[in-house]
Amino acid sequence: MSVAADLGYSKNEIMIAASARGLAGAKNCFVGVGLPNIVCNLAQRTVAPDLQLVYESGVFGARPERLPLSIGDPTLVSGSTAVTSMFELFAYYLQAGLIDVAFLGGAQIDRFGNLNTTVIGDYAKPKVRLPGSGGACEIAIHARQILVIMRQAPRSFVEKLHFRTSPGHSGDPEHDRARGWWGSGPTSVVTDLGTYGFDEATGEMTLLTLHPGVTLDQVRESMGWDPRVSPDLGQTPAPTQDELRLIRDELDPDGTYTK
Amino acid sequence: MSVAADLGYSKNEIMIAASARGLAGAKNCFVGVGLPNIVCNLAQRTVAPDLQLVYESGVFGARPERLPLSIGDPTLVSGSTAVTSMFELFAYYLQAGLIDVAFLGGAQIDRFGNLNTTVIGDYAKPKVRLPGSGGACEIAIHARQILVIMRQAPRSFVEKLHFRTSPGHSGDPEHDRARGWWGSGPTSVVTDLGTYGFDEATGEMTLLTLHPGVTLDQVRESMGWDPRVSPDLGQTPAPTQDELRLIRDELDPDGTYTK
Amino acid sequence: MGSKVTTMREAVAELVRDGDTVAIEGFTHLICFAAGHEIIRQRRRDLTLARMTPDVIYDQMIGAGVARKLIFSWLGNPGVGSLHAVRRRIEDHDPEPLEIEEYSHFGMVCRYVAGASNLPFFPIRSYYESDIPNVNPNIRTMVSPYEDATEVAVVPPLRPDVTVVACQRATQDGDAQIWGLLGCQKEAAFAAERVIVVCEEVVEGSVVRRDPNRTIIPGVVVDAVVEQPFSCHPSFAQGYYDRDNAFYLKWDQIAREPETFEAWLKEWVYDLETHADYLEKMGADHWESLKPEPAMSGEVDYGRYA
Amino acid sequence: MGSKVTTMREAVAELVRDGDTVAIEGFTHLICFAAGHEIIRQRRRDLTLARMTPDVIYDQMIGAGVARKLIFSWLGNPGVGSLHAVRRRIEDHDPEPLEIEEYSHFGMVCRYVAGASNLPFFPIRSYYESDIPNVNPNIRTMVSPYEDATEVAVVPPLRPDVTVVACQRATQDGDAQIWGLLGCQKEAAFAAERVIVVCEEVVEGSVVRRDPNRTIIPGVVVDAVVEQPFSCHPSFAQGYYDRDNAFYLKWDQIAREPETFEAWLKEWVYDLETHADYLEKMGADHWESLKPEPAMSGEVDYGRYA
Repeated sequence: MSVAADLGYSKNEIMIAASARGLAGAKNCFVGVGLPNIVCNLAQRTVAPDLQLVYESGVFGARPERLPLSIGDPTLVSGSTAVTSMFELFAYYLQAGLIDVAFLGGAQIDRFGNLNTTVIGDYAKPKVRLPGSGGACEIAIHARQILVIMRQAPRSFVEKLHFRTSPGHSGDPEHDRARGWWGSGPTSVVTDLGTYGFDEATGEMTLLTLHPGVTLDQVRESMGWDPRVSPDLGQTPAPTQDELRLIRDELDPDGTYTK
Repeated sequence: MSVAADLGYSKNEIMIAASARGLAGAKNCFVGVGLPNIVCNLAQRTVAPDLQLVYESGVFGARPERLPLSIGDPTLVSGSTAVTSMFELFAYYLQAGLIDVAFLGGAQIDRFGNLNTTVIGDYAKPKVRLPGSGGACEIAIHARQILVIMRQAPRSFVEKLHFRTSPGHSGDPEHDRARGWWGSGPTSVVTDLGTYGFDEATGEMTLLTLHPGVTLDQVRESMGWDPRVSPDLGQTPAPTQDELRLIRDELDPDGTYTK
Repeated sequence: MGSKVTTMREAVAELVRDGDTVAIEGFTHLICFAAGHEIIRQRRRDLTLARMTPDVIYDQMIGAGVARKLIFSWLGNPGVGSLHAVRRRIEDHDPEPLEIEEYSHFGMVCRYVAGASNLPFFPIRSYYESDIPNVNPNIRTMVSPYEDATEVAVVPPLRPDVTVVACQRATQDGDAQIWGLLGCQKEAAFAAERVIVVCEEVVEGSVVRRDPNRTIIPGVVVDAVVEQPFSCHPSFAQGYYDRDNAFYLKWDQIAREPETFEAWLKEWVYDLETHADYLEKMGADHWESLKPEPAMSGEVDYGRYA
Repeated sequence: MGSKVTTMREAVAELVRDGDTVAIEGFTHLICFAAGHEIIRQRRRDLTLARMTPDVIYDQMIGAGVARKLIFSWLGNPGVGSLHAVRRRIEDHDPEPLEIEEYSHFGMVCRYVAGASNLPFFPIRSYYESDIPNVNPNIRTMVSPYEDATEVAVVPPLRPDVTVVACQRATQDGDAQIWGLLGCQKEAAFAAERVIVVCEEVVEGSVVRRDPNRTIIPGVVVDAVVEQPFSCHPSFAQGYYDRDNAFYLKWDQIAREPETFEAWLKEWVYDLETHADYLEKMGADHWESLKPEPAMSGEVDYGRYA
């Protein structure tokens, strides 16, 4: 049952609203499907009117006439401003540092924002074989900013990853991202319980706000390490009526992603 | 005055006819403008009906409605089967070994078919600054077969090049083209006096035929080294009436390249 | 040149051999399921299958036992979930293990680019601090010979024995035109030893010659041309038909159990002779329902230079 | 986003600075002479000019004294002969020396690709047994880290401060569409710090959106859009006007002597304020004579997915 049920919005809705606010002022955004797609479209209509949606499939300036079912939905192509090959997308855009912000998630995340989308268990004979990197490894390295959206639980917020698919922060300021990477790594994590930033010095995930009705104990119970908590821990602003209207009426009328 | 004037065809016409015959059976041919363009078009109509003209500008299957004035003439694009970027042309076609035959020429050639299209004199302050490599260096390395068309004279057929722009044969069978090159290097040279092949073992230019009315002494006087001569030195067949008709009526009616 | 037009059966029989490395590419768009089905039908074995995003067609092929190895960068049923047949082979070695070699998307793309360009390696700025190179020794590092001495990762060329490329239209010579998502179709085709082009329609050369910039793959690298409408179902062909999302969802159920998986293969692949049978079996109404309204590109003027 | 449309004068004044590395690309097609003339007119100095095929426009710019260095792969008046002003500077240091850095075509292309891709080097199979690396220390060699241990040449990235790209049409946001010869326009644009797009016509976004695969350069990398018909004369714009071959032949005479060269510059560049004056001075009949008959591309259907 949803901790926020009695507050008039769903867990996904506050995750979407909180994430969208994180896009304020952003320009070129690498978009996936599902939640990130809704988040970007909400941000475009609220805090980031200049947001350019760049789809991993190689589409720019998409104007989908329907909610895309995949990053390769034909509705993204018709009426877009440009289509490019995968080579050019990854080489000329992502590796060249043109992508300001991107979304990542995974089966496991550690305190430094490293992500596992490869295996649960042993690589050679895994308990669960996950999709693998896709573009995540390059996105984590080159996108200027990385926003992570994940529901949190002890099995997903872990002390030690089973596999590091895409790099977060190393925890070593001397070494960290010191090899001409464009990206500054994960900058925020939004979960169903709160929002996190990353400590400048140590690169460690730091709880910044709790969602309305959520307690610090609930957060602690839902992760595999004792989280760093910001001295001025605050509360996540609830989704506004305007945000909820946009999400429910325009962006996901069937509630596919937001129920 | 033309040595062949009294024979009813010009020096260029026998160079064109002899070169075209060298294309018998060839398929993908890298074409330049001027003589090579006429040669290819003649070959297409005679000994190489399947010849595909690939222009350095990135055009395939061109059907020019007029004699192209440059390898980038717009008449090459309209009605062609494909246009590609320069990167793809050089990477996916030439470097990948898809080009069967190409034409090269230069200000200077040596006995091993090395060519100079860069400078006459000292590189730092040359007597004559020539165009440079263009695609010649890659063409010389990757085209399966290289045909050279040059008028010969002591200043162009030299013992030692002032600059080696594109590699021919090294003269050292152990070393020669032993690094995964696709190309077998220059396979023939057609001049205004005769035709040459290259010795399998030594890679040295070897006189195969003299054009009608040309003597071995004339050849020797027109080059900077004493040429290797084939034991069965023959005579170049004169251009046929059919070849001359095609050249004069269809391919170069204004005699731009063939006078 | 003679026509390269043939049937899917002949193309697969002639060009796809046991033990080959086969790439059926297409990033969500133009994924040639019909070729995969024919390869299953002809019971090819010991294939190494390469593809950036192995999805339902590779789940079908790998579950059917045509492959011993998979080279990829993202494994899943896009927008739906897992590939159950592939997972059974990787997680449970059921019915047998599947060898895997994995990269990131950019790594896979660059392997094709290196293969297409006859380059011995291709440099990319990736894999830093990732465990991927720890499980894939083909990913190595090099240091720039210039002053910056930047360390980059390199990947080796990928040269499929056969690449299958679907496109909207092609000539009988194999000049193929694609619009919409391009994926790495061109790179995978140029990298391959043999290329099968599968098109929605074979068109006259004059159609292609009116718009040469639209040609993605030139006939010079193509061995066979197969005209097969709806060859990409349940994937899509921009402007011709939509993605059949219901099928992707249904596949998640079908593939969960070996029994239902086998039953589907028997009914929809082994018991049918050609993709035409598949189309007929699914019914004309279904195909009608997937056709979009037109959205025309407009024309440009190349000019006549006579 | 606000419109990026501006005049050539403003674009050059704002974006091209003394000492910059400037690339005006275009392989025989879409060579933006109008931008070169404006750079001469504004008397930029100490530029490093990069271009695969320096031709008449670079002869004009280099003869006019805007550049101290040239990076190139083929130097000449295509189909005609030499660039006399450039040769005077290289051969006679008249009026001053010109520093040169030369490559082969593929080397130049790959320098742009490396620049566009943020790669520290780019490998190519070239320069074997050529003297070019002996006079250009930027061309180095690397050995493949794989079993074959193949030796390849590498070139460093080229990142122009400014790239000028001409195209047939663009939106006010800079989404540029090109058909016909593509040269290395895209790579040079992505490699650059600042990009000026010069188009025959500025079109509505809807025109570009009807055919997104035709977009070669997306607005995201573009700083200024200049609408300037015939900006490429005497070069050409596919479908809009033909190459003015007579001018290329005439240039061979004009550039032979410094006096006639200077006189031409005065009459056709310095004494004119804009390219519009140049068009007017050359006369409407001339422009009419360069226009080809139409040869339309035909349309493709992207489909409407609503």
